[in-house]
Amino acid sequence: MLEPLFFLALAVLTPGVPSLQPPPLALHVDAIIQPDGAIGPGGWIVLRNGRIESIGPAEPPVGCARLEFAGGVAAPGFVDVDTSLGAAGQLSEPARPFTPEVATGDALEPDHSSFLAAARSGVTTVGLMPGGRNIIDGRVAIVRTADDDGRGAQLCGHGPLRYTLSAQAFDGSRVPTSRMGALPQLREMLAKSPAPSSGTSLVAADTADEIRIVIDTFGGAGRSFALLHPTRADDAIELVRGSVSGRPTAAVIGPFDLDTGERDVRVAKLLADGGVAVAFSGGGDGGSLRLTAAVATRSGFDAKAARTGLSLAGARLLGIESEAGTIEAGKRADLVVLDGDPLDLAAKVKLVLVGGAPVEAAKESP
Amino acid sequence: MVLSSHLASALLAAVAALGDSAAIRGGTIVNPDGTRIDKGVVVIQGGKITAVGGPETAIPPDAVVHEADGKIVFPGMVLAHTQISLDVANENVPVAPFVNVYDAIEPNSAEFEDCLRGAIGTVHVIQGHNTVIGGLSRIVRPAGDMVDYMTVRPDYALKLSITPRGGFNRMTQMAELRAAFANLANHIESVAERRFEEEKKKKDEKVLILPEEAVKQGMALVTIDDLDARWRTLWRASKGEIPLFVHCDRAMDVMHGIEWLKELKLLEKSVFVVGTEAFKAVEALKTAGRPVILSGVLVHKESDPLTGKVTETFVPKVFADAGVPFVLQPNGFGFSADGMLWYQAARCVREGIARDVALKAVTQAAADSIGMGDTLGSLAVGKWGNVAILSGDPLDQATFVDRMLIEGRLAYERANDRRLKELSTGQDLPPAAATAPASSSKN
Amino acid sequence: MKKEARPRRLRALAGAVTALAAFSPSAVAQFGPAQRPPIVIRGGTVHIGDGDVIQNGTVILRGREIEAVGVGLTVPEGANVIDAVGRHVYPGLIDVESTLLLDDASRVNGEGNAASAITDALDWFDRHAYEQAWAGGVTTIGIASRRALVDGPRAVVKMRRARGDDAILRKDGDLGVTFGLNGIRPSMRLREWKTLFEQLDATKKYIESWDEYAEKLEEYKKALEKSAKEGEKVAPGDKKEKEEATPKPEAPAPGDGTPRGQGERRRGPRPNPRGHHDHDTPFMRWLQDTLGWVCDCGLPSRENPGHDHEPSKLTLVDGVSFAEEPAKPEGETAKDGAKADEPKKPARPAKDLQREALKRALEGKSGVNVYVSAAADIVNLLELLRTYPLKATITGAGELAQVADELAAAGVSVVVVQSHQLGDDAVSTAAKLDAAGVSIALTTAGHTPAATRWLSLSAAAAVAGGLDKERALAAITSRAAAVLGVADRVGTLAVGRDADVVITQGELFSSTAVIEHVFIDGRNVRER
Amino acid sequence: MIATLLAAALTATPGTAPETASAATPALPRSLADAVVLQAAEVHVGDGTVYKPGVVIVQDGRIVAVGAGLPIPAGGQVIDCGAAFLTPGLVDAACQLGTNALFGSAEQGSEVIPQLDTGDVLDYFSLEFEQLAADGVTTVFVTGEASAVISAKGVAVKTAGPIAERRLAPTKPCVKATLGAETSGRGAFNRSPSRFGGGPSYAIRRPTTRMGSAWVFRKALHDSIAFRDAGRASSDGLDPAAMRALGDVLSGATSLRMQVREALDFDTSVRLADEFGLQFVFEYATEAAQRLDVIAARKIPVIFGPVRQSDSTFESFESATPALETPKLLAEHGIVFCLTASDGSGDGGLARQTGLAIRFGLDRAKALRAVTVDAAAIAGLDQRVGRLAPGLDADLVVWNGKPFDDASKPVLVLISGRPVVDVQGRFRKENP
Repeated sequence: MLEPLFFLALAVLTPGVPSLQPPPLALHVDAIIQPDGAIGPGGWIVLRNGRIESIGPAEPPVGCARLEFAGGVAAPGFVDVDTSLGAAGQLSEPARPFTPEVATGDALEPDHSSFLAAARSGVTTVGLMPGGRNIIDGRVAIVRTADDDGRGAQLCGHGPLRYTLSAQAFDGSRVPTSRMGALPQLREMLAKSPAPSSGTSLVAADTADEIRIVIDTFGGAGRSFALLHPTRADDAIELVRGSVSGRPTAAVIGPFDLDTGERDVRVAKLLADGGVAVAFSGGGDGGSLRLTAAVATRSGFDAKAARTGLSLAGARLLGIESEAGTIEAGKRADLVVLDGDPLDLAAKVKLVLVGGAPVEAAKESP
Repeated sequence: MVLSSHLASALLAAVAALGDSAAIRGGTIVNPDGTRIDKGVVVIQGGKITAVGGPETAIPPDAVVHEADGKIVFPGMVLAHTQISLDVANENVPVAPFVNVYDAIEPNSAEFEDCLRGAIGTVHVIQGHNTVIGGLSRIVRPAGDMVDYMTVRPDYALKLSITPRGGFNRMTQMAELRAAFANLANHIESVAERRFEEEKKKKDEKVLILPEEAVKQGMALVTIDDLDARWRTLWRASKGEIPLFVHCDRAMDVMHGIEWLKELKLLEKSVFVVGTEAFKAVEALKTAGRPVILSGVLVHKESDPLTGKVTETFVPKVFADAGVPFVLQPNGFGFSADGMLWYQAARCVREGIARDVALKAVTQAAADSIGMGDTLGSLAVGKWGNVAILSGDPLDQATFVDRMLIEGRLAYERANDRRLKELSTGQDLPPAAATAPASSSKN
Repeated sequence: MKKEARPRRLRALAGAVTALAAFSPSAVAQFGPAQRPPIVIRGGTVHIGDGDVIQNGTVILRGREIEAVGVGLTVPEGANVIDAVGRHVYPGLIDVESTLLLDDASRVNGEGNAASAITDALDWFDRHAYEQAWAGGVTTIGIASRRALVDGPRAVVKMRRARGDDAILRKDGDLGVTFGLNGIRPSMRLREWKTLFEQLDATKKYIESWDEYAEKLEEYKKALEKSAKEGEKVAPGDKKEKEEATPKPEAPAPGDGTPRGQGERRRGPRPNPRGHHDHDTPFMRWLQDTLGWVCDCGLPSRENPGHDHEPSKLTLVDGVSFAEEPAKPEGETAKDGAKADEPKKPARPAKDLQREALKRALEGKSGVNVYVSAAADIVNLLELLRTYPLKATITGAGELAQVADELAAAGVSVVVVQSHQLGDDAVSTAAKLDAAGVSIALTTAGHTPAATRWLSLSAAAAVAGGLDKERALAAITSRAAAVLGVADRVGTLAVGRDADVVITQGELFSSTAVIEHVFIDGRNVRER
Repeated sequence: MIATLLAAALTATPGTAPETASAATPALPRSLADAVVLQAAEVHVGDGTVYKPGVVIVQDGRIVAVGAGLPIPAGGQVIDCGAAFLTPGLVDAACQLGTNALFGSAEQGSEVIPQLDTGDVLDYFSLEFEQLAADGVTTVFVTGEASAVISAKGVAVKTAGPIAERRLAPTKPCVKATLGAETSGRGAFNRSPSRFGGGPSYAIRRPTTRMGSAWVFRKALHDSIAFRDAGRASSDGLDPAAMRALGDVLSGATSLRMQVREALDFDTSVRLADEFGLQFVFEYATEAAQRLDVIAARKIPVIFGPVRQSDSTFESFESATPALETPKLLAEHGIVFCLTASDGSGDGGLARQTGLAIRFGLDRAKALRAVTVDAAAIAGLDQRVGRLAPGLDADLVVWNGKPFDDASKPVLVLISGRPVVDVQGRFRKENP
């Protein structure tokens, strides 16, 4: 196992030959996670120039570097929408309540060590989320956890706007101090500014009534929107499922750990059962992300939806589903190979590729 | 007790200027068990009821007759557990069996006035729950201006709490309780040993006996005079001479409490003062067969951790359904929403509890819980003459107490209730405009 | 193990139970008679819990016990058969340290000590706690208080809805010793160690004082007998004997720090830390450590540990001290007219419940579980165990792996608080300890009550850290039972053990596994 | 659905009632074949009319007919409530529940916020609504929170039912002004921007005296008049939306309430209203008994309550003292009034307030009227709710005894014809 990896690392990373086009790489695994989250049959995955060239049972073309993983399962690289990885300083601008012009990419520190840790644990793309103290917080930065050389992180675009309608946006220190004061202004802004052609608005709402207000306000304005951490969505589940004036397309849930209350976990399941795509968040840590999915699954969350919740759902929220989120020909080669189902905590990560480049293997413990 | 009772009588007599015999005539006599006598007569002599009957009942010639035409005649209610009139409900010492509400009852408290307006004739004043071992309680009449005169039963019961007091956890609470009784046992043993030796010395004999044996033989020699005030109450309680009012907020406390009280062989002397969640231990309470005093909050709310859905349980109904007699307390005091005893009874009827069960919970059952079931709780020959003359049915919200007799003496008259007039009209009446209620002798 | 050795008090609680009832998942399972039909779990992959796995195995439960485990067993007549083909069968899981059933107030309020009884704080009415356990396949939990440096014994509880003694497997489990409690700074560790040593030393003294008392009592008894025999003839003037008797063995205080000598006055730190003015409180320690403040009240302090202080036998808290009247000095008694020739009555030492608890531990009658995570502290602990004959186990996380070899050499069992940060080194702590030959169990400890439900995920994380699957299973079944001292009852699918069985679809460590049945004492408490 | 529910509700054994109804399927209007007919020993219409026994016919969420001995429509579902009492759903015209108002949901940015909508901070999921519905209160008018001198527009909602159908439109929008210590008292919370954490507080801009409160009120109306006349704000910092909203108050397009507790504030209110030629309603009106003549002469409607003091210790907000006989006195003076429980519910709720009014002398029929017909009229909702009359919403309460008695309670509550609260089922015996 280790030897081909070394070979691969040498082939790809040898600093002396940066200009050389790396040879195509073929990975053989026993199972591949399908776009719908099912565990599909394995085969060869051929990667060329940082992209997935082909997937199938056929022998890879001659000249490929070949890596075979007995018992390996290939999953799309994990996408974690809600992180503050590599943030240099605060990600909130609390002086004013409406800051649509803020973009977290401006606070990104690409060399931050947290990116390597994230990449090692299988997370290949993260959203750098604005702070959550403003009614309009700013724009999410989309960051790949490794650049083409596999060394630092790379900002690769701006994602959706984040809004906050939960209590933390109203602390009494600035006008408006209340939802009552904020909503007329927000409605006016939404009415005046054109809806973005693609992507979705991320709105933090906690209680059932906050969720109702989001549905009324954003749905009413014809916006596509997703809910950030709607912890009490169970109380409003009829509204979330229904289509009074628009419904959330997705929800970001997590992280869960052993202490997470049953009720919070149940909310994830209710949302998914209600047709809302759930993207898990582990705060940028792949282990936490998988624990989140595992806890949800153990509580009855559908396994296929849980697997898409690790990658595709997040990619869609960031508007990068054409590039990432699934293992499909033409997409970027963001891959995780494990020795089992990523939902199973017992499964170990064997290889992580970001844009075709292998992430430095996790240090062997002494 | 007898002495103070007579003193109280003297005072009431002085205030109300009434003789020893009284009769209530013409009203409808209603007892908690549902029996009614129209145009009934209640005769009270020497403080006790000597006759209850129809219009034909003979009235002694010297009796002061209270006409009650069109009124309801009902036994005085019993407030079986309260901190009214205490300025602070708890002494800030976890184990304080030596404190006594005797030193804290404020006779002039307006809350006693409220008792009379609320048809309450007997009040058991006991310290609050925030304790490990609290002090001694006292049963009083809500009328009079010196505690001694008001007293019905002095130094009646001891308060204990199984539920942790502030800052304690359940382990420390139980440890303190056990330690208190263990310390007592140690102390008594040492006293016993000393007494044995003294006894020997008195007879000029040698103490030729092992210490353990000396303790054993000395036990019989220990009397209350060998103990100082710090130990007396607990010692008497440990021997079952004082009832224990045991606070158990949660069901688990009921279980732990019953277990521990059994160990101490004091279960038979215990009255359980429970919180709302204790209804879950209703079977254990039923088996224990001891009186249960419910908290003034009658509804238990609990939210399901999985769904967040709130479940409400009307606590008295659980006890009623299980056939466990219970005693009601007001929630707060005065006639704010649920501050009156009869309002609590009405709430029980509202939730489907039989009327007699609800009425007993503020009369007979309450009297039983303070050991005065033979004396109070209904209008029957031989019982004390605590009688409320009501303007209507005790559970009707338009009903007022018209007159209140305590042991045959007029203690309250609505017609003279200046305070009530002020509240009704919002006018501050000039002092001369109305006379104070008979009970109130304060300025 | 012999079946006859089983406690059977519940057998007496006979009540009619139908065959059907044995299969109904009941929230109020009443544990009934042995006459229930046996339950046969047939065709599954049977994980014994000790490392063995039987393919296509059969487990037969009768009454509260496992009657048989094996391949190709005959189905007894009238048995209820559960088809477990394609299923996995496990022993009921055991969380060594859980806070399920522990009431909230006791998790966060107040303090504890070696005499506190965790069973006083259990909420038998917490229906949700049971459901949580069953949802995770957990049938037995250990419950420990972590409110003091030395806490009272751990209880072991079966998660069936019975109350009190019916559900308690043990209430005299290991004493809990907890380092780094409630955010105590690492710099305070020295103090913790010092306190622990002091408590152990004081307990030794306590034991000695009682031994001494027993001795004196024996002498006294003999003297009495002699005196009774000789009657008035006793020679009054045996000066030498009298003088020897004069230094009356006064009641030694628990924790008396000075060696007892002839006529020496009792000296030593005050034994009862519940006193109203005590230097051994966090606040006083803070004063002493931070400000160098030394109280001149005469009570012992760190700087002045041997200060004179008369211990009080009876002490209540919060400023009300009911000190026992000091025993009259010997001379006084004599003056009071006691005959000089009377045998001297030995004074009985005071009972101290905390010392009693530690006494049991020092005498090897109960174990000690030490919660400790820093490698240096573990080394210290192993050193301590060479001085004091304690039966110790360790619970911890963090730096355990750094001292794996030392732990293995000392033969100490370790309960690993499993990390779930899959990318972290800590995930492999259990695997490393196991590899070094340390006997390990896993727990979710340190988390909220909800955590116990995820015990199997903790074990899965340990597998991700490199631990063998069956060994990970053992760590939450047979090894956990051994650590809790209840291995003769639970933790293994073996004949005569309690019928605690979990049946899953999919392997227990898989997130997609479904826990289909949970049996506790032969009762089906969860069916999905 | 109703039949099963009622049957369950009226049986003696609790806990058998089915789950609360979800949205009923809307039916096409047609003959009365699908109507629900409720029969009860006493049907109280709300205006004093009582049918003994009586019948209420409900179809498609509305009342079709009310009376005694009405012909039962063929095919209609008949529900016999037996000895029970049937009244309209209760209306609280000055409710403060359902907004988490006590936790600062009110906008603190300005003391004049009539342009804002209390509906925006209404928490439809609040358990308080569930409690209100169970208490028999089917409609509430939630007024703006009293921390602003001129507060936000109130909102009228049903206490249960599908969220989309809960909000009612009153005949006129309504804003509330608050005089007296409740607004000026906020000055006590004033704090400067602190060096030790804690941002600047907007409470610092509050008036700190009674005079200040009155001045803020006066100035706002003068500003609004100037705005109206100039077509734009006369000075900086005035919110045009607020000025326009006040213009509606001046023109009478928006109605005005004055929240007043102490007697002297009654006088100030009257004075201010006279200055600007305003009509208004008194809210809370704690010391109304001391100004009966003025109120009667000017025909000012009164929303009275709540009464919460005990016999012995009684303290109300800023020591205003309600006379317990106030409702009786208002009735005697011919003043149009209703009762409110404000933020009270359950045993401090509207039914209990009504019971207390009855205890202190208010006629039973007038008491019912005060919390149904008159409350709906004062809140401008009488076109929809408040009485049992054809065409109005089928908001009904079935009581297990005399309404407002301490020993009786609603056993079934219908809102728009839907059984919304499984009242019997509320108190469930837990499995111990």
